Amino acid sequence: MINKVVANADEAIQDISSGMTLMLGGFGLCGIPENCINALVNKGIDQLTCISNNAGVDDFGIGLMLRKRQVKKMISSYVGENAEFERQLLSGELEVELVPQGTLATRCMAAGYGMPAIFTPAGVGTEVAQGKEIRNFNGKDYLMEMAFDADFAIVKAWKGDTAGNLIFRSTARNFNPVMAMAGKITIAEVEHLVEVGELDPDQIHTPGIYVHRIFQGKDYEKRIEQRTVRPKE
Amino acid sequence: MINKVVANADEAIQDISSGMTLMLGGFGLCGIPENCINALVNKGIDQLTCISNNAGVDDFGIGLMLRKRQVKKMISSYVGENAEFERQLLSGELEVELVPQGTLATRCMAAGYGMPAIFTPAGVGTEVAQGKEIRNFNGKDYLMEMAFDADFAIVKAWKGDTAGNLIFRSTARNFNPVMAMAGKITIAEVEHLVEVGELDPDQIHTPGIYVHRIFQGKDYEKRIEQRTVRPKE
Amino acid sequence: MLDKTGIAKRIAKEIKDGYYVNLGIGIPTLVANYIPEGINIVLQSENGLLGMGPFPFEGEEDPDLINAGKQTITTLPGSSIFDSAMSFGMIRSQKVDLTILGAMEVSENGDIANWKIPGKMVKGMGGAMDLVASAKNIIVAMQHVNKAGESKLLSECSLPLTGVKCVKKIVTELAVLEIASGGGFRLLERAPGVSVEEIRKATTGKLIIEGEIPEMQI
Amino acid sequence: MLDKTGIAKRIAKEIKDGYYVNLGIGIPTLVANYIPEGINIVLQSENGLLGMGPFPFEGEEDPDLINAGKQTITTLPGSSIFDSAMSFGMIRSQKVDLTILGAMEVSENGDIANWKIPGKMVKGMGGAMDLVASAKNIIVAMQHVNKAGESKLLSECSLPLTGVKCVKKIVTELAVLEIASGGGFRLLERAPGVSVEEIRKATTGKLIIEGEIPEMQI
Repeated sequence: MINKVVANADEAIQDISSGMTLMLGGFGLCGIPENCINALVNKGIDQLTCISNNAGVDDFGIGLMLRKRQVKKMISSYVGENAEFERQLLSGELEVELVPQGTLATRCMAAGYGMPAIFTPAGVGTEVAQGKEIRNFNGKDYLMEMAFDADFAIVKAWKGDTAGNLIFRSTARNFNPVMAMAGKITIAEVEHLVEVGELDPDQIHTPGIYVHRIFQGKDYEKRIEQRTVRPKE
Repeated sequence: MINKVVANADEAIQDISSGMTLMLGGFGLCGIPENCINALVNKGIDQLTCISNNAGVDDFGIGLMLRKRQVKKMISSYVGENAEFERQLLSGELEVELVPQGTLATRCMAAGYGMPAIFTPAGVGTEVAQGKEIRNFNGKDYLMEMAFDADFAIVKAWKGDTAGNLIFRSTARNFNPVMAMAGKITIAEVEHLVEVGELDPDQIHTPGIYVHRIFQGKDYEKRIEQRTVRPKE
Repeated sequence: MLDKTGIAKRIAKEIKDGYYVNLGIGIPTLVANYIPEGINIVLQSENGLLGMGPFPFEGEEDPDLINAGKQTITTLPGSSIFDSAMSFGMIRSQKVDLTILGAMEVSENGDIANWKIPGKMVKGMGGAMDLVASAKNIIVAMQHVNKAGESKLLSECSLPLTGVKCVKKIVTELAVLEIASGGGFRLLERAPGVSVEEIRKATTGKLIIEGEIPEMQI
Repeated sequence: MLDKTGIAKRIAKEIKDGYYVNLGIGIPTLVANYIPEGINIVLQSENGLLGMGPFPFEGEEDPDLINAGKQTITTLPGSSIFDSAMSFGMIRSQKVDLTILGAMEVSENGDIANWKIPGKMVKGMGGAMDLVASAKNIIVAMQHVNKAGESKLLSECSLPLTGVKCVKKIVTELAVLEIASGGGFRLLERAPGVSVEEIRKATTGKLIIEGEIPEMQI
């Protein structure tokens, strides 16, 4: 097997530079690559385009990068819950491209599957359709949406092996597998890095061929955005 | 949960009728829905269009349906190792549409993912491209290929639960998950049918929403097409 | 006149045994609490879960297990997890039987606006555009009029659209209405104690009233 | 002149550490036996496996575990299994570094024909069209001439094409050649004991010979 292990987040992101396009996995704060985000903040590069379903909160996730003005443009489906984001957006410092969530996911998948474009009905008849080719199949209109082109994809998995195979846990899976397939270079941080042979080949969500660098992250906070509970009966 | 269990193959296929289009999972003889194929042979319907990567061998798999002249048209990527197939093809009794294997898989996936068409470079400049739209993206030509439209998809899994969730084993996975997503009605036969809660939600390959009927098959032969071994040292 | 719970209860009656259902944030989420006995349904959460269960018991929250509203939830026996591409794949291929969501405006031909108010901070459409463009059956749960007292059932939406010609039915605090095939809001039921006249006053778009309009049974 | 093993050994030298490789049926399959020490590669089998291992020991065959040639095989530590759509997804997105396959004909601009002979039973292209249309690096392993003694390296293919302008390199029993960027077979190496003249005689397409042509080192 091919060994994809790097020491830590700093090594993993060492050649990410200002102006690049990054995909960042996660949904809300669930399943985000915490270690790599912190390393990007420390590295201090800027003018980044970030493709991520959400933009974190003020003091966690991509919100940390926004606070340091590292992000030029966000490509997301939902960017609420972030006052600094709102401030930068309204002041014109930050550019935002809002993309329907399914379109966002499918444009990632298209990149990973070598499909230059996909057709989706999402956004037909809305401002999302502006400037896009519309095509009718079987009586229904679809937008042609292009595959993303990202320099790096940064994802977070639960377990991974030294060959880069990944297993995600619960709904922390979300965008991570489709982004893992889509980066020119894909970095995976995992909670548990194991030797090859320890993962069941049938249970691997992302085959190692898609992952170029892997490391075991540390100090995961895994913050909960909306703690909803019911009382014990 | 919604219960998808039927008693057996006969019940599962009861409303499949002559002239329909069926998808059948498997690669070679690996992971084919043996019980349903036998039930289709017994039912004796004909004029079927079968979408399946291969066409079985003379006395097993789809070959059994060919022997009873139940198949009007095969849509496959490779149809060797079948003398009866060859005879029917050369005599004009059987129609064959050869589709590149990746295109076949992706046209299934497109149906399951609600995408009416996909773009692939496979077949550009060959007779496969005849009559198809060619489109250039980023300097490379792609064919537009249409999603399949199948009345039934029939797949075989290793384990399944009463809600229709499926887990495949090893390379018997192959076309089964993409076809499971693609049928208007999807029938799954499994080696082991278990209660809901017995399968780990993270390890399910095909969510039950895609599966309309499930049953535990019996007497699996799982024939090996090319037994290759090495001597014990 | 119904309260939010009443709207949720009335919508719950639209759900049939064996349905896969996607519930939006707000009133739609409440619907899950009122599914009739003997009706088995599965809730789809578009962040990647089929078989959404109730909120966890205190102390049992799992940060890796949330719904599309980012709330901590649980799974159920028979649940399955998948990635975002497959999640919207099953939505686009209409495997989800029913989508219930809120709206700012609905037009008489079934257009819906629920994601953007010009001049205000736009948070994004999330999965709403995918859901409304794909679902075979969409029920809108909303107030009949906005806070300014203006009807939200219009001949044409004034706000930027989320989707076109997609809404099938609307349940408000005043009424149940369906989009007529030729356009228009066909009044199906009145909320308890609400008159047809009150509904007419609160509806700017074309209202179709045919025969006696029954009062809702909840 | 090389035998099949020789061709496989020579091709094995083209494989670099860290490569993901797809091997076609026939001579290409043999290549796996001659990967140099210290070179770690992963074999992709397009039916849905990364990390193809050797044939199983007798009695340990698993009918659920085969390669794209339908042979019983094994996995290795670090192997992964996936469905056919993902398999060709990774092929199309050029995650597979090298494809080695056989051919009936190759043209001097890199076209390849290897799936169909008019008038004979056509078994199908399997995954070959996907592989040749997508791979960033394709090496053809084949005999220089066919059984009738005719060259298989032509100015234009006479048989129906599998793919266009895709072959990068050809290894035959006589020579190693690459497709020159402007077209033509650039002769890189002679097989042991084979003269440039013999190669010239066996090659119908434009042969480019620049300088001294070294003998292969195997």
